[in-house]
Amino acid sequence: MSQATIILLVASCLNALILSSMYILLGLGFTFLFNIMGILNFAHGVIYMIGAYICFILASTVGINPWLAMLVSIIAMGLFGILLERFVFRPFLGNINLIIVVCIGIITVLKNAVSVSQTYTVQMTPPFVQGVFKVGIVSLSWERLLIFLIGVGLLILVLLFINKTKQGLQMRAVAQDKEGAILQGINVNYISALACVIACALAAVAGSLMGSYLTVNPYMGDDIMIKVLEILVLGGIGSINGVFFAGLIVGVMDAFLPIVVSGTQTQAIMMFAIVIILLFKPQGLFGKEVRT
Amino acid sequence: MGLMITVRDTASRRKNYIQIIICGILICFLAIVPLLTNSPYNLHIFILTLIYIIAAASMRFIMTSGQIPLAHGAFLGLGAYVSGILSKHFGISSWLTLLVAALVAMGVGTFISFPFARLKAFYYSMISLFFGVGMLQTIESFGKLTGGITGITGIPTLFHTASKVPFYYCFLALMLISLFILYRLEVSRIGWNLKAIEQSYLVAGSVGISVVQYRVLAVAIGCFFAGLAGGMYATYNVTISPSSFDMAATLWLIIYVTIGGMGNFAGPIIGTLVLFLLPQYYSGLKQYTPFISAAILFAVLYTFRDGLVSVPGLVVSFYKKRKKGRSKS
Amino acid sequence: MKRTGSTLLVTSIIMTAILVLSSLAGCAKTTSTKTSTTTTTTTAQPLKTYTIGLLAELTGFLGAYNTATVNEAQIAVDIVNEQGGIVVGGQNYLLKLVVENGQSTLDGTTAAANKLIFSDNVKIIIGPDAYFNSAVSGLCEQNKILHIAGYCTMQPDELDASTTWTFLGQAAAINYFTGALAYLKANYPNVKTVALTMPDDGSIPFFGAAVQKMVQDAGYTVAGNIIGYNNSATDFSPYSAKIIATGADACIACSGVVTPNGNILKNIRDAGSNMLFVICNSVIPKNYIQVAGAKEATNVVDCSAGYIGNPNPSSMLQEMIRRYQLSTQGADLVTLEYANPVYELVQLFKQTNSFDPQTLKTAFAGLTSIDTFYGTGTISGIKTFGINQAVSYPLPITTIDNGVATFRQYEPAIVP
Amino acid sequence: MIILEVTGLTKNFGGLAAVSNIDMKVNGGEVLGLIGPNGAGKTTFFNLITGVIRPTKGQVVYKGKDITGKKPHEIAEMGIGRTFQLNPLFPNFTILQNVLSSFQLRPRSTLLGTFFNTRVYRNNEAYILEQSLEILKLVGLDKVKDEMAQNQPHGYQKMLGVARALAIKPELLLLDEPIAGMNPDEIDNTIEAIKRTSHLGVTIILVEHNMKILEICNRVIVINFGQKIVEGLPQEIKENPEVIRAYLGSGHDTKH
Repeated sequence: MSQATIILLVASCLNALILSSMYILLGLGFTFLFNIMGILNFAHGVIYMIGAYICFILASTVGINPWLAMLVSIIAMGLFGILLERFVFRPFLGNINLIIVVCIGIITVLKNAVSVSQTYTVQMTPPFVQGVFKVGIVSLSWERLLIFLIGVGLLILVLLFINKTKQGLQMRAVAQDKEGAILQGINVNYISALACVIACALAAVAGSLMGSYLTVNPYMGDDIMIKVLEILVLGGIGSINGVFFAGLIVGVMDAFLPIVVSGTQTQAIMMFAIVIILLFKPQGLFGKEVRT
Repeated sequence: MGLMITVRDTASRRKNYIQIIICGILICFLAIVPLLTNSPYNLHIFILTLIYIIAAASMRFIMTSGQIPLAHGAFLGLGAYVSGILSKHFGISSWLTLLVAALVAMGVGTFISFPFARLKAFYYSMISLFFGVGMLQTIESFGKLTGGITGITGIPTLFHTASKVPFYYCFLALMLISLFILYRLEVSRIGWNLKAIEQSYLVAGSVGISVVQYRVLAVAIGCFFAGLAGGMYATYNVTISPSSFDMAATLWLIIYVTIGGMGNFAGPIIGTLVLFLLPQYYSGLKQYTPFISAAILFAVLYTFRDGLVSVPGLVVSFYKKRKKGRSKS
Repeated sequence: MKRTGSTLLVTSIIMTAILVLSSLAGCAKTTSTKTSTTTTTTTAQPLKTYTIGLLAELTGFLGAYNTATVNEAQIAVDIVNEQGGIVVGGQNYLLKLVVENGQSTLDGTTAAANKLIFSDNVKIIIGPDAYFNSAVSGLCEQNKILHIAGYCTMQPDELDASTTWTFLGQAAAINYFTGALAYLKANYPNVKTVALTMPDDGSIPFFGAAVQKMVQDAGYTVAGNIIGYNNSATDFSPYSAKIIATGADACIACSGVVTPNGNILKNIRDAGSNMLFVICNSVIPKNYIQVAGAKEATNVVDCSAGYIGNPNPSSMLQEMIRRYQLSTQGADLVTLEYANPVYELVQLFKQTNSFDPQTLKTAFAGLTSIDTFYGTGTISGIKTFGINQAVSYPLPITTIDNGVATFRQYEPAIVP
Repeated sequence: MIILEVTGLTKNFGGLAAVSNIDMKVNGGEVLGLIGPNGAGKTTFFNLITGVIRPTKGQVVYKGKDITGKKPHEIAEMGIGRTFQLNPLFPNFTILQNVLSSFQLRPRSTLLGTFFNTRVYRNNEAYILEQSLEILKLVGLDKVKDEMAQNQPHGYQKMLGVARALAIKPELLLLDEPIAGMNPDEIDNTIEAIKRTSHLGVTIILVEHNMKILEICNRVIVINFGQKIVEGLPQEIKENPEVIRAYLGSGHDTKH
């Protein structure tokens, strides 16, 4: 095996890890919302985009420190999450059609608001870190390492939150059996709000990071949206651990498929791989089977 | 008229006559639209509306069985591409390709829905969503045949005339036939069984309704008409591209159904008409048009959540209440 | 299912109302457009307006970009009007742009073109952008509408022998590539094998094939197949890794927008390779430096939109730059892809002294060169498109090293 | 004659056995009570018989045919009707529509016949209509036939469940807690209706934890923790100490 091939493989493994961490970060929030409130939040991608834009505007137009900007955008999106839960999701709980309509409304407004308000220039959040370092034979930029580290760090935090804190355990209870949780006297609205906040905050983090790694534009959320749905279904409805494996699988596919096939075929192959997996395991890799 | 008519008393039979008369008037009106508007562009909009009414109505038919077909836009696309490719690259008559498109969509829909019909309806929605996106990605990645993201242009049309009037009447006829079939299905026992399954598949099973059979049937019929609409779109619009059959397209179909009103057969028709024709008033606003559309969505959503069809009912009950109030005082 | 009857009754009344209203609105619209067109013939008003149709993707993924390019065209029109408009048949006309939105989809663009032709009744259409011409060229051919495209990706039905009414008024991907290849051939003798990359948006079988042929004709060996990337990918490093693995001396980004190209460049450098990176599309070098980062943007050859470093810009171009920067707080002009056709049209009006599309078309087709914002343009393209109706003009070659862009020279970049 | 025979029926959810190794025989025309405290696995037992869930092991034989693991609608077709303890109906249909849409099997119309509204189909529907009205009389719901099912009091909904089950002309009828949560006179009506039904020659198995049901049973089987404790005549069951323990908790007998 030639030097080039080895480098290619190692580099791709690193890519897979980095991508996975980003996907899991986004998928987690989305899955929370679905498991806890039964909501398919089609606006998740747009929330990610808005998070990126808040960070970008603060950091490059206003000119404050990017880290501070990221913090502000996280807080802002967290608050936005509370509003979202109270005024958008709660009134329509249990009716997926209405939720879809309201999500489309939000998407349309936010996307077009951004694309109308922003003049056409290349828009990019200033880098959080710079420089390159070598790992063995391949070299990696600190920027991407940072994305990976923040991703993993937040995942660990979220896991601790779910498994150790009272709210976290309540969250899992609600995710598994809502009626039961209500009977136990858990305040489902509070838990839902919490889930929304977490989802939006995580999306904001991912957005800010990707905004400095790629560029920001009003349509950056569309592709992410599909990835997130893949992760939800692949991981399995109602399971939180499933997200990690699903995210890993999607990341690996995204990192390795482009090397063998061309761009759009990657997407097609991935989709059909998932469809086939679901044909054999309809409840997802970690979901509980529900038979009629 | 199946279950409903058998339990009809004379009063509701009169209502039935009224319905027929109203529909008659409407059809007559639609028949003279080309005389009312002399701009080909307006006719173009009306023709698209006819096509999307079929799509939305067929989507609602699937939804009555409790399944949400998140690939309906993609099935539209499947129909469009099948008919487009067949008629452009293989020179098959457009009339034939319409039928083929519908049948292909039907077949694929059945194939996809079958493994999931025995599971919770939600799983079908998910798989269909993925299948939909995957199908478009495939279309995009076979550039030679489908023109990739660009799409196909120069598809042979049904009528080789510059005028759009023949298209209008032809598609009006197709729409009326499709709607008639869907309506008959809905009011017959088939439609009622679908509604029964939607309400409780356990009870439905316990009285001998085959849940799997009926769910697949619903999807098959829905996809058939989706494919038909897609074929019509391709052969009328002569250009098709994946981006107009993507997830957003499906979600917009759901919006037509929901804004119009899920509970009533007229729902998708009203919804499509409103959301298709209304934007023509403010299309002058260019890049600001989406905001108006969103505003309309929110307005309807937060005022009458059962859709526009519920408005008359609400009005009637409101006046009844006021009458009561008066008679008391 | 209670009250089905009354519900259906009233709903159908609503339906009828909507239908009536909309159709009436339709009639109203047509009549209004009628009046606007009759103004050009009645001698009531002292000053008349002539309407030109502009197809742009104001929403969708091209939204922000085309909003900018439409502004450029509007500025150009304003300048023309302020200089007294144009005189045709002894009568003074002010130009008026009517813009329709194609929503960044082929179907949307078709609908918009229909609207321009049948509802706005224009005889001249400028645009659209990207690969959407295929939706318009055929229509214009049928209805004898003069169509001046702003860009062209060599998809079928965009511009070929059968579309005699369509002109390419602005440099397209193929121009930028021609310029870059010529410069590469002349100044980098040690480059033997090149890797080609471009967005995988269906243009690979057509534009990609043409490019590959040109590269091979120029005596290079192409390493592997064309590497098509997904424009909306979250991370472009897999593609960079693939490019490096080909072991080519240089990588040519044949087309595509700034985000993917910039990121591929960045990732190639981060992965430790210093191969020559050639970019050929309209985006100005500054943006690549911004996206890739100063350290990573090095050993790059860029053939981009023409007004940068233009030694003797026309007075009109200077005026446009001034106004655009006023309106956008100092942003650079984008690509003038709609402004250039306007500029060319104005010349044609002056030459032919008529608005008749037939005359304009024959005049345009008869020309061998026409003036553009970027300098004198040659009209060519018989070998590439099968018809001699593409305007190409000298394009500036810029090299970028350690984040510093230096203007080298002008390449004729004439499409064969 | 034995109409239903269950041998070694077992269902495990994960580790614990909801139903473990139950044998029983049901004679045609009898009313068999299946009692036991909450969570004893009675409903699971019904779901196993009617094919809603598949048994882990064991088999169910109905009129000599093995129906283990068949689909619910197939089992309904063979003449086994059932009611549900919770949401026993189609909430958005009227009472009459509930019963109408429960006539799936006989008379049955073909899909095409249904679509083209053939004379056969119309005749079937007309016949179904009069049948439904009869059934509603039988269970005493004919006064409210045009009311929305979901707005009805609990007792009515339960009775509607029975009516729906009768619509498939069952030979074996499984009633899941028919009188749970009813007030005394509702209970009396229900018991009357059940008696009337059984006089039509329908075999009935009913699940209850309310001892009051015993008075109409010919035979009673007591289940606890998914196992059959005792089987016998109602009055024997009443004083059986095991049953009392099962109901009043194991702390009870230490007092003696």
